[in-house]
This record gives sequence, structure tokens and C-alpha cells, in this order.
Amino acid sequence: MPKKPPKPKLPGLLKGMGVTFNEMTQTIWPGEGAKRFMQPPSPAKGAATVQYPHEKETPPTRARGVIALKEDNCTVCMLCARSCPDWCIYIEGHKEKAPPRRPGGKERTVSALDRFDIDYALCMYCGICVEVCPFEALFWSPEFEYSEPRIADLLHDKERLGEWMETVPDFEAYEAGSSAKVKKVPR
Amino acid sequence: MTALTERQQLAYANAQAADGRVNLEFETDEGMTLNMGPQHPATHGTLRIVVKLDGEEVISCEPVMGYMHRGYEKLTEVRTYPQVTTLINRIDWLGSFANEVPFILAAEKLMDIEAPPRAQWIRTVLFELSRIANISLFVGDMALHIGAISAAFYAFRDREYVLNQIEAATGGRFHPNFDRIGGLKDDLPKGWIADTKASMEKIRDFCDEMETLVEGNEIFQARTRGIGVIPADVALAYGMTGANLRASGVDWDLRRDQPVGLAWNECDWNVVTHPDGDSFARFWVRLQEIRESTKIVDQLLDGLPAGPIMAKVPRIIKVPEGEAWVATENPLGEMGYYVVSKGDLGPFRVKIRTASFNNVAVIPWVTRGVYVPDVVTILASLYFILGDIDR
Amino acid sequence: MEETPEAPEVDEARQAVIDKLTEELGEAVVGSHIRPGDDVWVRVTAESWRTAGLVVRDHLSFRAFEYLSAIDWLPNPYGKNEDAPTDPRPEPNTDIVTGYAGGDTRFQVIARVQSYTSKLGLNLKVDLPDDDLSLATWLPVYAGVNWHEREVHEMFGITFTGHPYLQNLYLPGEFEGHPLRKDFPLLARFVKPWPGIVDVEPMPASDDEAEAETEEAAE
Amino acid sequence: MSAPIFGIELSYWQETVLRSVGILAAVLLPAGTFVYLFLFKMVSFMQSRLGPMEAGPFGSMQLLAEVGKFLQKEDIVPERADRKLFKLAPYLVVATVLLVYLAVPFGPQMTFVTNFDGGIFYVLAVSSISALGVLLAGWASANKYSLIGGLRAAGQLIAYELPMVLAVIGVVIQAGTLNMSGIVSAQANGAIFGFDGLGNPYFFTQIIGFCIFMIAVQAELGQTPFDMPIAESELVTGYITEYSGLRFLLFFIGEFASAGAFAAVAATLFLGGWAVPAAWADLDSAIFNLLGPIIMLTKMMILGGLIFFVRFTFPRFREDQLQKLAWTVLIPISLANILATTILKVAF
Repeated sequence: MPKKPPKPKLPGLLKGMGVTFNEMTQTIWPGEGAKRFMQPPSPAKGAATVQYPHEKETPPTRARGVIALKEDNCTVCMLCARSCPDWCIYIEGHKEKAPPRRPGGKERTVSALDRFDIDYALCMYCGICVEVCPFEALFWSPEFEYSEPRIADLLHDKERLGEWMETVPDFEAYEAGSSAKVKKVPR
Repeated sequence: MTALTERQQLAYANAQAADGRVNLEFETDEGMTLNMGPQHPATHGTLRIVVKLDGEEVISCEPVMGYMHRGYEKLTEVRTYPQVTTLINRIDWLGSFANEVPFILAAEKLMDIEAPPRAQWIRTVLFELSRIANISLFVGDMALHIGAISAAFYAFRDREYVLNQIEAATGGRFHPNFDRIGGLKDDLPKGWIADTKASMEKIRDFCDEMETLVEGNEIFQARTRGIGVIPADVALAYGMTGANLRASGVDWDLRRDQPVGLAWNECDWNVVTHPDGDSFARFWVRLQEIRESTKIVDQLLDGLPAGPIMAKVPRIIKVPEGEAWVATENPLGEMGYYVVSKGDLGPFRVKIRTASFNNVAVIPWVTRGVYVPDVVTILASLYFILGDIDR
Repeated sequence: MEETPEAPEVDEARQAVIDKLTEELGEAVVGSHIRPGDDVWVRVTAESWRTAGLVVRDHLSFRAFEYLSAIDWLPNPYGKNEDAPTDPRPEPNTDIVTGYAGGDTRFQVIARVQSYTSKLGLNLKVDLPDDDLSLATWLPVYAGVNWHEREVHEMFGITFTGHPYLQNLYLPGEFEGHPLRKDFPLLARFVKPWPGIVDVEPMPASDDEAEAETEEAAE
Repeated sequence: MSAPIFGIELSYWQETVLRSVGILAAVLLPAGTFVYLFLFKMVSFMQSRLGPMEAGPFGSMQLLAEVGKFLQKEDIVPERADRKLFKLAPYLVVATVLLVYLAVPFGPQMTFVTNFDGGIFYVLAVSSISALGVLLAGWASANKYSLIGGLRAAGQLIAYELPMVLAVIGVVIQAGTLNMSGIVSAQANGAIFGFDGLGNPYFFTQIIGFCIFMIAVQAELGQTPFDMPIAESELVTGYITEYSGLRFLLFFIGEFASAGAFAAVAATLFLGGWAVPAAWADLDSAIFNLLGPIIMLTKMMILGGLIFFVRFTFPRFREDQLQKLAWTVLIPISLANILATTILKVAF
């Protein structure tokens, strides 16, 4: 059955003030115990906030910041454009001749990319395209500082997506007990 | 006449229609109609409450919704299963991983697939993490509505640790999109369990702090005890669920009473109820529930089984024909999906039963004859989210 | 389609619910389906909808109300708008195939109630003929049904007789049409062409060589 | 009062100009330090953040930035508002604060107006005009939230006038004079049961009066736990919802300047004002014209800190609880306090 909340001995009002006072001293002199008061007050270390333009917080490696495209892996199979819920990937390609794999082999026809735009104004960062790509051409990178004054500039073309490629971090190792194997990012 | 394009005129007429429909000034001779309008600090989002006041006492009030209706049930008709998963974690965007789980479980029930144990345990851990993130914001938010500004900042600060853990594992803080039919998209990164345990420690300190700062405060108790009392049978008739129901004394928790295929029965935790059914009881029950959730997360992380993260599932998923209903105990209450599938790529019809829709329906009943500040207290204690109501 | 539970083990708790209902309502119970150990569906006639609610609440201890909604069984005539604008529109099939517990009309109202004592859930379905889409309101049975019925009214066009304030819940006042009906077009998908249409233009080589290329590339 | 200060002979009009500039400085400087120290920095540290850091070193120029922002903001008067009253209200509130500072002594000769006898009586009378300004703002901005905020303010400010006055009567009885400087010197020279090392600040003997006075001050300022008139989560911002630009800035200044004013009055009545106990230093020397304001400022900072500490910790009362607290709790206690003080005054 529910236990009644314990009757506060000291009136609750004063204990409440104790909490905020404690938080204030914790921010000004962060640390444990009485010796923290000896050090000089350093609120910058005690506060939980980050002064953004001067200090930057690094997002975790799996953060979905922006999609990077490795162009030569892409075979214009259009799977990503077809499975995108927001219809925000626009792809155009053409077929062309490619040198045979083995010397003396037959010329191969390969489809090459003309246009691969992702409209980040529409994209909801769900990650279906990265997951569904069978040829490992799309990767997530935790970059997030690409806001634009004009919304039209949020349409990143093929080169821009290629530039994001080097900001893609390697995949992390998995927790103990997981049987998944770590994938490699084709550099 | 400015060269308004035809589309602008259409938009303007539509806006007028939207306002015209709801500009129901009660033709009252005595009371004053006050619009706690779609843009108001007390409504979590765009809920509009048209209150008829006599001085400061509420005679009657009519919640008006629809300002945030995104038409999810219509959108699910034209989308495939993975696309619907990304859609539905935007319904209750505070506890968003918890939205995906019932839909995925319903699809798995139709396909008779069982996620491997490791996936089930990690699903339960992430479910409880999103509950903690959601309800700890409630604790700060309720204190804010009653006037204590600092409590809200502590809530936001300590909630960040949990959101960072969710982002480290799934990639998204609010929209993880991590659940797949048959398991999870990926496994946990190295060192995640240790960090999560540390964040659980911080959340427990947060609970103690809130207990002294807010719950022990006589003014807070004076403002919430006995305000907005909802007896058990009214709660049942309105279909209220979750902490609002348990605060009215009904001992019902889907995690224990209707096990769905997640790992809640693997660890011992208890369901917290409170007999009073007033705003204080709802606050008190939710504060204890955060502690229970931290206990669950710790126990599950200790005994996490090894193994695969994803069952054998074809790459292109066609769910066989049939209908399935799965409901889980979401942070706001019971959230359920009634999935009707006709065997093609996407569901044929998805009925989304959200907790706040029923929890908010009780407002006209419970705010009869209360003062204006109490309307805000009751709204804060019912803790709804507009995405839940408007879908 | 009537799917008898092929598993020999009959879920007696849910079977008892159905038997109690048929005993109370007589032949008003026109269809039922059990998925053993999971869920139970019962379909009643439209006239007995209110009495079925009262029986379920009082005699069968289903005191908690979950939701009330409707299903439009007509297959989506527009498809997913994911077909190329050039090729002809696929001819929409209009055969109504309803789900569990049968039923033959296009619109079906479904309600779910929960019992906290017997820990069972029950789905109640009712068929509504196309010409008169009206049903008795459940407001005296469950107070929480008020908004659900208003939503079903504005989304499907089903009127609930006896409901005091059947106004639109989400949509503005002068909104014509009922969005959740399958024949209501999803305009967002008509306006914008689908970017997923494959338009990789073939090789500019001479024609016969091109045919050879395309077959070879096709397999 | 044209006694030569520091030996400079000033004509009358020069003195009034000096005095009015002095008053503005005495009002705005403490208000500015209150805003920076408490509203920007103390509350941020309490909420484990740093507060403004961009404008000036450690965000010290933030207040100037805010003033600049408000000045260039568009000054909207709602269409159906009562224009004249709408424009008048903020000036009324700021005027009362300036008037209160007239009577507060900051040093032996450092009083802005003649050292008149009804000092504390005048202060209490003038401080109740701001209730009028608030009601005016609430009524004139033709906005339902402002109307409710204004009516709540009227009820609250008047309800808490009474305990404040009664608490002050306790002090006046003990000091034996209404004159603020007299109260200060009484505290400096007095002695508690013969020990006069610390003088006799009425903080110790009038502890009940002090508590009631501080609670009443919290209510007069409309600070949490009594900020029903500007209840952000219910009435958007109560009676100042429709104000923007310069008028909102005036309300903002009015709010913090009156916090400074009441802190100054409380310091004078309970903590011995500008004087240190007589035993420590000779109070009549001219040096105190300089030291006085500094001592007064530190005492105001202590009391201001208390006011804002309470503001950022407590939730807010409901309207009727607030009134019940004033009428059924504070007033009886303050009456009992007066009774006890008179009995003790007669006995000793």
C-alpha cells in the first residue's frame, strides 16, 4: 500500500532552500567535501552547460548528423530514393561503358551518377536510406553545423555529400556479449 | 487589392475557417470566456481550453484540439513497415522509443516471429530509459507550472545524461528509430552499460533532490493536495491509464499484468499506487516510478544475455494477413496499436490508441468549479503531450 | 473469413466470454474469432450495439474503456502514388475482404474494452451498411467514448445517434469529406512526382547495339 | 538644507540638480547590481548554468544590452486599450520607487530631502501608490489575462500593506521616533541588556517583526511565492502582458528598484541602516557621509539576496491561500508582536 511521504522534520521550505543553496555552491566550487571551498571558485567547470561557440560538445560516434555519400560505390539502384518516407532524395544517372574487369574481358555497361541530391530541409534523419543501401555508399556522420540562411541551400549535391565522407567516424566496437561484427567504412 | 495569389487567399480563408469554427465565445450573460489558447504556457503544445469563468472560478471548460493533427492514421495507409516506424516515434516525442515498441510487437505477432532474448532485454532497457527521460521532465515541468523555476532546470540537466545514453546507442536523442521487426537495428557500443549505470545514479540523486525541493515543500503540497481528485471509477470510465490511473488507487500496470514479449518479468520491481487520486498523488506516483525504472535498468543491464541482436527476417518484409492488438505501458499511459494487415508491404489500417487522448478527456469533468490556477495544476498533473492527443 | 482456431487447445477463458455474450444477447452475436492465448473478437448487430456495451461492462466486468474506432475495408484506389506518371494507372480492385469475425460491409466500427479483474481484452465489432452509417452512442455506457465518437464521425462520416455534441474534433468547421475513408485522396502525394521512379537513360549507342546492351544489362 | 557639504557653497538650484542626480544614481545603481548579481548570476549558479557570459567580461554589460534591446523594441499599444491610462501606468510605478528613496538616510547628512520627522510614515504611505499603477496597467491593456493579473495584484498588494505597517509599528515603538535617522541612531546607540558592543539592531529584538516585514515585502514586490499577478504559467505575464519596449523596461526597472527600496527600508529598520554600532566608531564624523552608503549597500545586498533566494526556490501560492495567509496569520502575529513590544518597552 502507498507509504505516506515522511513528515519533513525541518519545515520543507527551509530544506528546499538548502537544496538550491547546495546547488549554487556546487556550481561555484565543484567537487566533493569541504576542501572544494579551498580551491578558487570555478563556475565554468561546475556548470552543466557548454558555452557553445567557444567550447563544443562532441556528439557520440553514432549520432545521425548528416548523410555522407561514397560516390563510386553507388550503382544508381534507386533503393534509397524509393524507400525514403519524405521523398527527399533525387537521383539521376546514365549508363556508360566501363573497362572490363579482367584484361581481354567484355566491356561492361555500368550506370553512373549524374545527380544525387538530398534535401535536408525535408529529411527527417530516420536513416532508412543508409540502412537499405546494398552497396555501402551512404554513411552517417555526426556533423551538425551545416545550417544555412537560405533554405534552398540545404539541398546538398553529390560533391557536398562526398565532402562529408571524411567526417564519417569508424564504427565503434560492440559491447561484450554481442555477436554482431564491426563493419568497416570504405575510406 | 494586393496581388494575393490564389493560394494565399485559399490559405487565408482556411485559417479564418479554422478560427471561425472554434471561436465559440460562449454566449453567456454572466461569466467571462477565457481562451487558454493554443499558444499558452500551461498546455504542453497546442491544446486550447476555452474556459467559462465566473470571477476566478471555472464554470465549465471545453478543450479544443486539432491544431497539431498530422493525420498519422491516413499516412500509415501509404507507407511500408520501416517507414511507419519512423513515423510513429513522433507521436509521443518525449518518450519516443516507447512508441515504436508496441507497433513492432504487433507486426511480430502477426508474423509469429520472436526477437532473440538479447534484443528483448535491450528493448526493455531503452524503453525504461525513454520512460525516465519522459517522466523526469514531468517532475520539473509540474514544479514549473506551480511556480518553482529552479526545479525545471534540474530536470532538464539530469535528463540530458539519459538522452546522451539513448543517442550513443541509437543515434537519435528524440527519434531513435532503432526498433526493427525481429530485433534491433544495431547492438550496444562498447562501454555503454557502464555509462548508463552512472546516469542511473545521477537520476536517483535527481529524485532525492526533487523530493526535498518540490514534494516536501508545504506550498507545493498546499497547491496540489486535494486538487483535481479523480475517483477510480471515473478514471476507468474515461479509460485513463498509466500513472493517472495508479494515482487513483487502481493497481494496474501493463508491464506486470499483460506481459508482451519484453523482459519486465525478468527483474523484480513493484507497481506504485496512491489512494488519493489528487494532483499530489499523480506527482508522487510518477516520482516513485522513476526510481522503479532505474532499478529495472540496473537489474537488466547486469543480466544482459549474449547472442544475436536480430532474428532471421527476410530483407523485404511482407506481414501475413490478419489483425493484431498490442499495448504497452508507455511513460504517459497505455499506448496500443491495432494493426490490420492484408499481406503487402505496408499495413492496411493502423489504429493508434494513445494514452493522453483518454487522459485529457477527463478535463471538462475534473475542472468544474476550480480556480484558474488549479486548472493549470490539474493540466500539469495529468501530464499529456499534444502529439499524443492530435496524432 | 471464418478461421476456426486450429490449435486443439481451446482458450477457455475467452471462449467463456463469447458464450456469456451469446447467452445474453442471443443471436445478436453474429460472428466471433479467438486467437488462443491472445485476443478475442466478437461481432454484434448494429441494433444491439448499446445493449452489448452494457452487458460487457456490467456482466462481464470489462469496466475499462480502451478505444472506439472504425475500419474502411475498401482497398486503396490510388495505390501508393509510387507509379511512374507515364505508364497507365493500375485498375483499382474494389472487392471488400473483411478481417477477423467476418462482416461484409465496407465500414466496420470496432471498440476495445479491458477488464482489470480477469486481465482480458475484448474487441467488439459491428457492421454498418453503406446507406445508413449510424450507430447508437456508447456515451451512457463509457463516459470516455465522447471524443472517440466525434473523431470517428469526422473521419469516417458515421453518425452516432444520441451524441450531444457531435462536432468536428480535429478538422476545421467547413472541412468537406471524411479523410480516413480510403477513397479520400492523400493530396501531398499527388502534388509532387515520386523521386523514386528509375530514370536512368539508356546508352546513346546505335539502336541494335542498344537492344543487345539493355537485355544484357537487364539479366 | 544648504549646509556646505565638503566646504563647497552651492546655490539652491545646483543642490536640487545634484540631489535629483543623486537620487537617480541611488535608485538605478542598486537596481542594476540587484539585476546582475541576483537575476543573472545567482539564479544561474543555483540552476548549474553560467548565466549571461557574452556581453562584457562575465556578462557584466548584459544589463546595458537588455536596456538597449528594450529601447529599440517596437512600442505596441493594443488597439482597444485605454491609451492614456496604458501609457501612464509604468510611470506611476517607477515614481513611487523614486519617492521612497527620498526619505531613506544614507549617511549623517546624506538624506535626499530634509531630515523630516514622519520618515517611515511617509515611506509606507508612498509605497502603496504602486498598487494603483499595477491596477491601472491591468485594466488599461484590454487583455483578459492582464485584467485577472491586475485584480489579483490589487487584492494582494493591499492585503500585505497591513502586516507591513504593523511590523514597522513594532520597530517605531522600540525606537520611540518616526524619524528614520532617529531609528538608525537608536539602533546604533542602544544596548541589549547592557551589552552595547553590538548596538541594538532591531533584527534581534524584533525578529518576528523582521520576518513579517520580509514576507510582506516579498508580497509587495510580487515575487514568488507571491507572484500571482505575474504568474507566468497561468496568466502569461499578468498585468505586463501587453507591454513592450520602453514601457516594459520601466516596469522591469520599477520591479527591481522597488526591491532595492524595500531592501533599503528593511536595512534601515532592522539592520541599523547606514551606521555601524556606536561603540565601534564616532558616527557624526564626516567620513560617514562616504562610508554610510557603502555600509547601506552591503546590508541591502544581504537582504536582496534573501529576497531573490526565496524567489527562485519556492512555488507560488494560490490566490485565496495568499489572502488567507495575510489576514489570518500575519496580521494577528504582528498585533501580538506590537503588544509584546509595548509591554517590554514600558517594563524597561
